[in-house]
Order: sequence, then structure tokens, then C-alpha cells
Amino acid sequence: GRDGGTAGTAASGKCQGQQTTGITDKSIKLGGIYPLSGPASAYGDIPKGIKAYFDYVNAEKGGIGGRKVEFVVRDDGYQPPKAVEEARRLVEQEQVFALFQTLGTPSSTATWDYANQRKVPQVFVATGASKWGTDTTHPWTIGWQPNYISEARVYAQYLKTEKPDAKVAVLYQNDDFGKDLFGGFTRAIEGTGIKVVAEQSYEVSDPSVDPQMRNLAESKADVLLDITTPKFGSQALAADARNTAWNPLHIVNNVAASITVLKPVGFENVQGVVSSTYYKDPNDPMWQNDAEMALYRQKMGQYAAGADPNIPYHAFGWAVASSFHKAMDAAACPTREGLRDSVRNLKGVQVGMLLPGVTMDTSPGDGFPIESMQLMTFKGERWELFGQVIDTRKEFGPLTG
Amino acid sequence: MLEVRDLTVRFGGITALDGVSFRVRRGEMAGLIGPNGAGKTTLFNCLTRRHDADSGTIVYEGEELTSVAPHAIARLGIARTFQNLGLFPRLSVRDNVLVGAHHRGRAGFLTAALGLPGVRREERALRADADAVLERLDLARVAGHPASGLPFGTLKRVELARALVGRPRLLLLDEPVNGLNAAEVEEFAGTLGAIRDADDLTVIVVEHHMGFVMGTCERIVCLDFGRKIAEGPPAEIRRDPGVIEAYLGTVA
Amino acid sequence: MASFLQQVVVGLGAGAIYASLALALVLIYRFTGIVNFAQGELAMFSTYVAWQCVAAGLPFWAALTLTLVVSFAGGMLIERVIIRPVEGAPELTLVIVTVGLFIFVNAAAGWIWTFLIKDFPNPFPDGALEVGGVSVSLSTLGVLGVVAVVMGLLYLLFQHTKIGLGMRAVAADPESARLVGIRVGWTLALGWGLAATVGAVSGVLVAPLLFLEPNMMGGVLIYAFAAATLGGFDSPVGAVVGGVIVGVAETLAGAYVGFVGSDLKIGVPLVIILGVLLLRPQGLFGRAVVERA
Amino acid sequence: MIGAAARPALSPRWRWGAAVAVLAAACYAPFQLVPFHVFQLTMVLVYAVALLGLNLLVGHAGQISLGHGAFFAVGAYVAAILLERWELPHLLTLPFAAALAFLLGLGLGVPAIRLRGLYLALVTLAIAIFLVPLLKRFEGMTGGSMGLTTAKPVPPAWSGLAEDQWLYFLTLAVAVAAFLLTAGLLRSRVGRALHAVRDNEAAAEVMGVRLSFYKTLAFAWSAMFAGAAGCVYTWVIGFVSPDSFTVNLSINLLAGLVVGGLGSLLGPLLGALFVMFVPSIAQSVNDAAPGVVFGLLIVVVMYVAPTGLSGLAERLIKKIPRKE
Amino acid sequence: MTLLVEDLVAGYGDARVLHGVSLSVGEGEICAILGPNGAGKTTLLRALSGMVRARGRVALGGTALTGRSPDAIARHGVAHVPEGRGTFMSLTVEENLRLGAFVRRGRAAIEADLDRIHTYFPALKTRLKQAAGSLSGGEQQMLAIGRALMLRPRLLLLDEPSLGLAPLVTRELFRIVQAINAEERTTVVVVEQNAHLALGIAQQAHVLETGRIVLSGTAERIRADEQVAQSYLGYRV
Ligand SMILES: Nc1ncnc2c1ncn2[C@@H]1O[C@H](COP(=O)(O)OP(=O)(O)OP(=O)(O)O)[C@@H](O)[C@H]1O
Ligand SMILES: Nc1ncnc2c1ncn2[C@@H]1O[C@H](COP(=O)(O)OP(=O)(O)OP(=O)(O)O)[C@@H](O)[C@H]1O
Ligand SMILES: [Mg+2]
Ligand SMILES: [Mg+2]
Repeated sequence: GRDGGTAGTAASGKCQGQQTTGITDKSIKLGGIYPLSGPASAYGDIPKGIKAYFDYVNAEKGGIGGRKVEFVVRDDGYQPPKAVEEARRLVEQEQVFALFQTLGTPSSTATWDYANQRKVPQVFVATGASKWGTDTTHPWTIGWQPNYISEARVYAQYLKTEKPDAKVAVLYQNDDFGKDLFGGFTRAIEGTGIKVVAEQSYEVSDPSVDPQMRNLAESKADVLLDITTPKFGSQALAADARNTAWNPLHIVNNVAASITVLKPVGFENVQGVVSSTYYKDPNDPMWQNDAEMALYRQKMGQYAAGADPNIPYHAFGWAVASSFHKAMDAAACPTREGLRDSVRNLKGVQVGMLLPGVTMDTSPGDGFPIESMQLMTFKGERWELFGQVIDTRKEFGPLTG
Repeated sequence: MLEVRDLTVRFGGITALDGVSFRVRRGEMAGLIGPNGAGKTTLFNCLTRRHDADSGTIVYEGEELTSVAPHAIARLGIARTFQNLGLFPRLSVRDNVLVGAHHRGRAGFLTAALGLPGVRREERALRADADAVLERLDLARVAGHPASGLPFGTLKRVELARALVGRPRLLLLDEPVNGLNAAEVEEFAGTLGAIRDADDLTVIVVEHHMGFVMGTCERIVCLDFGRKIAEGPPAEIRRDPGVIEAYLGTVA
Repeated sequence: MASFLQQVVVGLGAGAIYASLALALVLIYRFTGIVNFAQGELAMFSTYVAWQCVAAGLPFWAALTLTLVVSFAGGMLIERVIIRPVEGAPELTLVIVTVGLFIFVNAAAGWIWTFLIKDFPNPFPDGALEVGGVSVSLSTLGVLGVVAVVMGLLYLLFQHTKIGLGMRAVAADPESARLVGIRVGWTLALGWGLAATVGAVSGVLVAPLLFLEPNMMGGVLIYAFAAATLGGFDSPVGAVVGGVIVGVAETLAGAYVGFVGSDLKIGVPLVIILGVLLLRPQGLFGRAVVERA
Repeated sequence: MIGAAARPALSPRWRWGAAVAVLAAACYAPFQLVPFHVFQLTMVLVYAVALLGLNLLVGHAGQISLGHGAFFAVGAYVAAILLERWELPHLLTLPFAAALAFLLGLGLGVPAIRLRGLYLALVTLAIAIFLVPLLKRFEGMTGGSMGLTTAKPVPPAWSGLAEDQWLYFLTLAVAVAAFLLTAGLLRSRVGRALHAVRDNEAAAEVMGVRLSFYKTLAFAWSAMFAGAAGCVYTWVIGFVSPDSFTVNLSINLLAGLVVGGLGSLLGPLLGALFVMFVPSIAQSVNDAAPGVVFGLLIVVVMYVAPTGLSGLAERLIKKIPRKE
Repeated sequence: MTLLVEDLVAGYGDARVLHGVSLSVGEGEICAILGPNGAGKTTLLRALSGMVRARGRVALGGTALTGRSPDAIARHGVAHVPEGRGTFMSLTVEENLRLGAFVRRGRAAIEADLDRIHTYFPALKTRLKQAAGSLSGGEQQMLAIGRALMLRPRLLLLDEPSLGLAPLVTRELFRIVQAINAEERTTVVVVEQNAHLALGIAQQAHVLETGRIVLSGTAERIRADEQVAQSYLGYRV
């Protein structure tokens, strides 16, 4: 047994009696769970960005608050039972301070009871499901990215002003992600002139969404809401481009909005596509002279040799790692309780890799760190942001279960 | 005991059996001979319901066999051996033989899984029987050996043991002395005779070994191209010109 | 009506894609008697090779030729290195080895080329033919054409060449095949090489339509299995007919049968397969095995 | 020389001795291990139960199923729904899960009467694939793609056990029961009939083995064990979702079984250990692309032990010199 | 071609079956192997054609065959009619026969040989397009022999060729073997339980018991041996 192997420093003062497992004055140990193998391995690039960030901070900034970060990554192959096993390994054997990111709604759901029973922070889970913010029985778990329902509201809002009588065709991935976003959209257009006139779902195991696109085209809708993951996003965009008889306004969700998704389709074929975003896409020339992006590129080259900084998941990892950095800095106590409270009490925290104007804000009644997004449209070879950063909380009121 | 009437079997364009009729009396040892492809094995296959007959009837102990389910044949007391061996290669010799006693057992999935006492008793009894048969056929030495990898002659005996352990009343042997040398054939003839007397068996045997057939069978049926061309005691068959022409050749 | 026909055309296009990989499955089954779970991944890997060649500046057709050659050699190499050591092991052992190969190749591709989506040049011109309100894209026609040609070639190989006969002998009974003087090892290697080549063709046909990434062939493989099962696993004609039936049936059901919808449409080929196999256990075009007691 | 080939790796007395020793060790282990390892062992037992069932079908009855994940899923979902919606006590969910899986297995056993080898394998594969969207469709019952979260069984006070230990012993009980049931089956006339069907259908039928009966029941029993394993899985993990039961699960199960050793009593356990531990080993070798290592490991194991790890173990045991 | 076998040792796994068998068969000679059930006759032939690994020396016409694969040995002109026949069940009769000539060149000669096989075994001729697995036992035996002859072998290994053949056909078969042996100087090793027939065409014979040759000599000498007469020739009911 390795129980009590890495006991931390005893917390003192107001932090007396709080948990210090995995954290000392000199170090902090985090554990992340991602699919490094299996069909969802693409997400395995996220921890590379995180690692690069922590390595950079450890080497050049003396760590987070003087503590060197050790980041242990485990592979769950996107299988919930494996995620449970790895979470227990990290908590019980590796004695991590916190679970810093579990990826995917199923894996995060499978592990959150455990994390909360054990009172281990499970911070910034990499999924946009809304339950991380609305649930009240799991205080130790919190999400990070804008939740899918909020994102759906952004598109609904946009349509309300631009096309109040829009007839919408929806393509969505038949899983928690697609259902959440689609559901959020349906609710957000209730009582407006906007109507969903056709919907088609696909399974991640489907080879192609061409048949679905064919069926949607029959609807003659004037808006296509494209709720897909990258590969299917490319396919849908290409199918839309091929079909010259049907030219809807194509709204692609953030997950599939990376330039790496659009480029294979051909830039000439995706002009005018609309999406929304909250962090900076390294492929976008817009950020060529951005300081954070320059830092990111430089440090990726330095600490993640061999990894392609253009992969947006790396930038995502970088962004969430620096968010963690900020949250840890803001913690009143260097304890698990301190982290739990800190992430639920973020006030206007700015993170370099997030869009200007997008900040992290939480409160005891609001478990969604990022709830702002900005709309963008594709012009030439880049996304062009337009309008204001939309704070969905302000626009639509708080999200409740 | 057995009456075959007007049996016809066709495979596509080939007529393997063409209106064959004959009877076998209880306790009789009948021989079935004929050139290769004459339909002997096909006839056995009909008797054990491997094939459906296109027409004709088979009456066994007063029961019409053509409507009996294939797996129910064994329970009626009919057992057979196969010309090209039909053993279970991965099973031990003893287990091969025990499968022959399958229809004598009652244990089902549930009772067997639970290992109820009745099942164990039954199993013990069957094992005792199987061991007795193995002993009788001089197979006890190889009882634990998997069937694959044993010499051909041994496997033939295993098949016979498997047929016998089912306590059949009608035994169908398809070329049982295939691959045995003269002394072994002689020994086999002796063993078979003893078993037949002891168990009151009726036997139909297909064999190309004329010495064996003529020596052991009381009556012989000869098929050619699916038709019966002769029937009678060995001495008669041996002289039958049709049989000589089609099957035996001149120096029989 | 036009819309119905249009759906049929969409289904045909999908079916042709399934058929292209099913042909490779049938090929290797004929040669080696096993189902190769790694077939789709090998096709994907070949496609990456072609992509790499194009990226390095080779003209498309040169890249394609080179890829076919590399795939052939790679297939043979895999047989020699990975399959040969377990030759003669139980059939399921071989199948599981191909599962291992599947996992290996998939992960290796992601490792080498990342999971970013790559666009792959389309060998066929853009555009579509309009016939009576139904538009058929030139790509679909091209894929159908190539699939038909490959099918024809395989048919000739199986039925009318000596190596075709030898390879069926090897699949039927390797030990006897040796006894008549067939170099079983080389025949198997040849089978893997040819299957990898046909797979490469499939990958190159598929990539422009589905986009190249390591999981590109995963879904296609499932449908290719369905196609080959339906058509009979040892018949190239069956693979193509099976692919077309699966593609069209699935598309039509997804479009017109309300309660099926696009989420359950994968059940439609399943039902067809079950129905067909219960009547013909060897598939539509498969050869029945005669077994005599 | 025949005697040498016929000698089993271990005599029956040794076998029983080994079994008792293993069981004793299994009962002792949870008091010695940290909870995490107890949990891992629990999962090994869960997979072992599923593999025992699969072994019955594939290893003993000779029919390939690439869809056993579906039965596993059905068992898991039955448990989850009963726990979540009807609030049944945990132990009561087991008979329901096993029974429903049994019935489904019986239904699927019907095509198995007619289909052979490859075709049966691919039909079962298709069924496993179809199950995922089907689970998502009946959202009201199954929780759709979000899945269902269930409570863990609470150890009774008299036992004095921690939750992990309690779960472990529950699972161990199910595993031992499954093991004894299959062992009973295989020792009997039924086991022999299954083997006979596997080795030579025609001859088996002539011996009086009713093929349709044995094939469908083998399917049903096998499914029942998978369903029971699924049910226990729900107790242990406390969460079911369609993504937990993709085709990969079915293929992993079959791969685990073949790696462990088809048709041997030890195979399922070794296979379960492989399924459970080897992915982590793969990651420790190459964490950039664990799949590369995992895939290679499967290939290498099959190379070293073409008849599975149990065959390898048997060969090693035979190498130990013993006096006759 | 002369077949030379020296000190051949072979077996399966750990089990040794042949314990040092030596014999030599001159070009164009026929050699009969007799022996009881389980003696290792089949194993001997398998060792000669490379189907089981063997130690010792096997040479055909001066070329060493030991350690070579069965296909290489077949390409060297050795045809083996194996125990159990080795029929390609799912292929047609004609395909089976053509496979026998797989390593040969020369279309015309192969076609001629096909015709020759048809005259040897007319029963096969009417079944050419039928799946070989559906043939009767005896027909399959004819097919196995026909397939071996299609190779035009220099060395022909026959393992119980009369198995399952009708008496008339058996006699015809031995006549054919004798004819081929005479016309083409094919060396023949035949394992046969019908010792009368085998010794009738053989020049020399060996008796194999538990993996060792216990008696060798010319066919006449063996025929005259009392022990042999009792075991292999004796049966008359
Ligand atoms: N399934 C089948 N399809 C086509 N022909 C068949 C089939 N089964 C048997 N035959 C043919 O029927 C004929 C009779 O075969 P059968 O096996 O009964 O002969 P047999 O008398 O037993 O011959 P042998 O003495 O050689 O064993 C053979 O010519 C065989 O080719
Ligand atoms: N595949 C095998 N695996 C293991 N042992 C085998 C195998 N084949 C044969 N043997 C053993 O080798 C010995 C000799 O067998 P072989 O088949 O050569 O005998 P044989 O003289 O041909 O007998 P028969 O006249 O019955 O055909 C036997 O004891 C047998 O058990
Ligand atoms: Mg016959
Ligand atoms: Mg022999």
C-alpha cells in the first residue's frame, strides 16, 4: 500500500484542517484523464498543450506560486469504466491534489460521484455539458468551456435579429453533446418565429453524413445548424458546398469551427459560414501578432518538441492550463478546499489565450466559468469576429437545471 | 426389424439411390456391397436421417423413419460408424465414446450446472459403461488421449466403441475394417461376432473387404448405380454374374 | 419521384464506397480464409502514404502508382512479419491478431500524421450529371466505375487464373496445398499484398469524400463487413451487390421510414442480412459448403 | 508415449488444491490491498464472469460471437433501470438482468441454428452495433446518451466491510457461482454435447445431440453470464451510458478470451487480467500513442501463445519435472 | 530416381514415432511397407514428403530432401497420396485434379494427363464439376490418386491407396501403378494392408513395427516369411 505516501505540508491558520494531499510548498501534483487510445484519440492532444504550459511555468516562472506542477496523464480510451479506474489510480495511488480535466461527458459523469465522495477537486472537465454548472450535489466538480446550451443560445439570439423567420435544418451528433446543444437551441427559439423544419442525427461510427445532408437539403430550410465534431464538420461543409441547389446560412458549432476543419473543404467553399468562439485558434491569421499566441508558439516549440502548435487542441490545453494557473493563484488556501472554493469564485479573470473580452466568472450560484462567446463569420482565409462578445448570462439569464 | 421400400435419393442430376428395397431381420448380419458411388453410404445416411429421401419409406420396428428428427434416431436404437471417420478430434477417446451414450442421459443444462446428485449418479453410470466398452475393444490404454493423432486403425475402433455404448439394437457399420491388416481383420471379425451375440444386435455392414463380408454376413445386398442388382447369401452373391461384372471382377 | 431517385443515387454512392473495401475483405478471405479486421486501417494508412507523396510534390497519378506499389509490398511484409509466426494457429487467433493490427495501425497513423483532417485530391472532376432532375456527381460515377473494374479483375483472378486456383486451394486446405507443391507462404503473402493494394484503391476513393484522418475507415469497415456478409464472403460480385443493397436500403430507410430515422438506419441492413442469411446461410453469391457425413 | 501426450497438466487432486488455494487467496486479498487495487480486482472478476460466458459459447460450443458486449450492456442497463427507476435492492437486480439476457440470448440463438462461423460472428457484431443507437432512442427508460447514474451497494453493518470490499465479495460470489456452474456444465453430458457440436456437427447429431437445442441454449447461457457480469458492472461502476458499450467492448471481450485461452477453465481469468491491466502497461511504455503498444502486445501474445495464455501456462507446468 | 533413406527419426511434438529407419529404393522400383496398426507407416511417408519434421537423411536421385518444406519436395517431383486423402472439399473435382499439376508447365501435356486420369477412373469423369466434398469415399480416394498422378511424379508415395475402393477398382489401381512404374520408371513407395496385391507388384518390401524396420527383403522373400503370412496374408474365414 502507498497510503499517505505523499502527505502535503500541514495547512495552518485559516486553512487548518483542510486537505493537503498532493500539494507541498514546492510541488503540486495533478492528474488528467484523456482518451490517448481508441477512436477518440484526437483529444489526446489536449494534455500536450497543458504539459507544455506547465513545463514552461515550472522552468521559467518557478511553478505556480512557487510550486512545481507535476501533471500525470492517464488514458481511458473514452471508456467510462476505464475512467473510473484511472481516477481511482490518480487519487489513491498517485495521490494527486486534484483531477485536472477528465474528458468527455460519459467519463466525467462516471467519475464525479467518486471525486465528490472523496472530496477531490475535479476541475475544468473538458466537456460542455450543462450539468457541471447546474448540478448542486457535486460541489467538487466544475466545467470550463462555455456549455453547449449557452452556445446554442448565442446562435438563437443571432438568428432572432438576423433572420427572425428562419426555417432551420439541424444536423447533430447523436450523443450528449449533440443532444445538449440541439436541445438548448430548441428551447431558446421557443416563442419566436424561428422554426426547426428538419433534423438529422448521425452516430460517430457512421462513415459519412452525406445521406443526412441529402435529407436536410430536401427541407429547403434557409439556415443549417451544424452540430458536429471536426471530421463530420468537414463532411457537412463539403456536402453543403457541393449542393449548389441549396444554399442555407451555415452555422457551424464551435467544436467544428477550427480552421483545420474548414481548410480541407477549401476556403472558397466556406465563405460566409457563421460560428462563435471563445479562445484563439492558432491557425487564424487574426492572431498573428498576438502576444499570448507568440508565447504559445515559442513555448510549444521549446517544451513540446514534435507537437504541431497549429493543432487547436494544444491551444485549448494551453488555455485551460493557464486558467488553472489563475485559479490556483487566486485560491485563499493551498488546499483542495481552497481550489474548490477558488474555482467557484472567479471574478473577471482574464486568460491570455481566451478571446479579448471573454473572462472567467463564477459565483456560488454560477458554476460556469466561461459563458461568453463572440460570433464570427468566415471571410477570405480567416474568421472575422463581429458584434460584441456576448455574455450569455447577461443576455439570457442564468442557466438552471 | 427394418424394411426399406422403394427408396430414391437424388442430388441435383445424380440419382444416388434408385428405388431400393430390402429387409433386414432381427439379429441378422447383413452385408451391403457395391461399386464406389453405388449409394451405400447414402443409404446409411437415409437410415440415420442425414438425408431426406425423395421417395420411398423406411420402416424400423414398425415406425416410419422418414419423419423422425435426425437427433431422435439414436434414441430409437440405431447407431452407426462413419466411412471417413466422424470423431470429435479434440475430445479424448473416452469423451468421444461418452458422446455415444448421450441419448441415454437425462441431465439438462440446469441440472448439470447445479451438479445435482442425480446427474452425478447418471454420469458415474455412463462412465462405467464407457470404460467397460473401452476395455472390451482394447482401448483403455488410449482412453485419455485426444482422438486426433491416433492411428487410423485405432480410430476405427473408437468409432465402434462409440456406437456400442449407445446400446443400439441396429448397428450400421460403414467400412469398419478399412485399413486393417489381415490379422487385425480376423480379430475384428471375432470381436464383432462376440458383441453381436452378447448384445443381440442386428448389423448392416458396408465393406469392400470381400473376405470379411463373405465370411461374416448371412445375407448380402449388392447395389450398383443406386439400384439393387442382387440379394442373397454370400455363396450366391459370389457367383452372381451381375455382381461379378459390376463389382467383383473375374478373379473373385 | 425525382427525389426518390435522388436518394437511390445517394445510396448507390455510399454503397460503392462500402463495396470498395468489401472487395479487399473478400480478396483476403479467399486467399487466407480469415476476416481481416485491419483491412480498413491498412487502407487508411495507404491513403496517408499517397497523401504524403502528394504533399511532397509528386503528381497525383505518380503518387497513386507509388502508393499501390508500397501497399503491395507493405501487405506482403505484414504477412511475413506478423501473420507468418501464427500461421497454422486456430482461426480465431489469427482474427485477433488482425484486431491487434487494427489497433496498432490506427494509433500509429495518429502518431505519425496527427488527427488533423487532411484534404485529399479527388481524382475525378467536380460537377454532376443531371438526368431527369436527378443529379449524379462525377465522383460517384467514378467510384462506381473503379469498383466495377476492380470487381471484374478480381473475378478473373479468382476464376480464370492458375494463381486464383492455387489461392483457393490454400484457403481450403493449406496442408494439402503444400503437398501439391504450392508455396503456401508466398501465396498468403501475395494475398495480403493484393488485398492491401485493393484496400489502397478503396482508401484513395474514399478519402476525397470522407476526408482523411486516422478513423476514416472505421465506419466504412462496418458497412463493408455488412456488404461482404450479405453478398457472400467469397464472391467479389457479391461484395459489390451487397454494398449497393446495404447503401441504398439504409439511405432509403433513413429518408422515408419515419420511425427508423437516421439514428436507427443502421438496423436496416442488419434486418436485410438476417433475412437473407436465414434463407441462404452462405450469402447471396457465396458458395454453399457441401459436407458429407 | 501416448501416456505422455494424454497426461493433463495437473492431476484432478492438484487442480482442486490449486482452486482452493486461489479462492483462499482471493478472500484474503481485499484485506491486504489498498482500495484501488481491490477495485481493480473487482473489475477483473466482472470481466472474468463475462468471459466465462463467452468461453462457453466460443470455446466450448464453437460458435463465434462478436456481440457479447450487447448482452453485457443489457445486464448493465437492466440493473441500472431497476436501481434507478424502481429502486430495487442491488442483489434483486441480478436475477432480472440474468434472466433478460438469457431470453435475448435465446432469441439470438435462433439464427445461430442456421448460420455458421463467420456469418454468425458478423451478424452478432451488427447487433452489438445496433444496440448503441437503440439505447439512445428509448431515452425515457435508458436515460438516452446521458446514461444513468446509480447508487453503490452499501455494505451491511454486520459485515464490517468497506464499500470496496463489500463490492469485491459480492462480485467474487457471482464469479465463483459462475465458475462452478460452467464447471458443472462442462463436466456433464451437456458439456460433452457442446464439444461434440463444436468438433463435428453431423456426427454429434447422429449420436442423438439435438443441434438446435444445444446451440440456442449455449447462446442463452452464455448471454446470461454476460448479463450477470453487466449487472455487477453497474453495481461497481455506478454509471451506464451507451458509450460504455460500443462494439469495442464486444471485440475486447473476444480478444481477451482468445488471449486468455479458448476452451480452458483458466482462460477467462487470464483474459480478464489482460483486458484490465494491459492497456495501462501499454501506456507506461509509450504514452504518446498507447494504442501502438497495445496492438503490438496483442500480436506478440498471440505469437508467443497461439492457443492463449492458459495454453502457455499449461505448457510451462508440464515442463516442471514430476515423478510419475 | 533412387530414394535413399538413412537413419530417419521423426515424431510429433515430444513423442517419437520413427526410431531410425533406413531403406533404399532404386529407380523404377516399387517398395512395399507393411506393418501393424500404429507402427508408423503413415509417419514414414509423411517424413518423406516433408509433412512432419524429421532428422536423418532422405535423398532422391542425389538431392537431399531432409528439412525441405512439403511444397519444395513436391516441386522436386514427389507426389503423396496421404492418409485421409487431403481432398480440397470445397473445390470441384476438376480443380482438384488440376491442382495436382500445379507445379507443371505445358498445357497440352496437362490436358492429356487429365484425359488419362479419366480413363483410369471413369467414375470421376462424370463428376468433374461437382464439389469434391460430395464424392463418395471411394470416389475421393480415386481423386486423391488421380491428383497425385497429375504431377507425373518421380517418386510416388501411396498411403493405403486401396482404402475404400471396390475390389475391381483396387486391382485396376495396382495394375495402373505397375504400368506407370514400368513406363515412366517412377519410383513407388506403397503402404498397403492388402499385402497380396502390394507384394504382387513390389520388388522389395519392409515390415515396420513400432517405428523400426524389423524385416526387409525382396517381395518374394517377404511373402515367404511365416510371420508375415500369418499377419498380413493369412485371413481366410
Ligand atoms: N451432396 C451430394 N451432392 C452430389 N452428389 C452426391 C452427394 N452426396 C453423394 N453424392 C453422389 O452420390 C453417389 C453415391 O454416394 P455414396 O457415398 O452413397 O456411395 P458409396 O456407395 O458409399 O460409395 P463408396 O463405396 O465409394 O463409399 C456418389 O456418386 C456421390 O458422388
Ligand atoms: N498428429 C499426430 N499427433 C500425435 N501423434 C501422432 C499423430 N499422428 C500419429 N501419431 C502417433 O504416431 C504413431 C504412429 O502412427 P502412424 O499413423 O504413423 O501409424 P500407421 O502405421 O500409419 O498406422 P495405421 O495403419 O493405423 O494407419 C501412433 O502411435 C500415433 O499415435
Ligand atoms: Mg461409402
Ligand atoms: Mg497409417
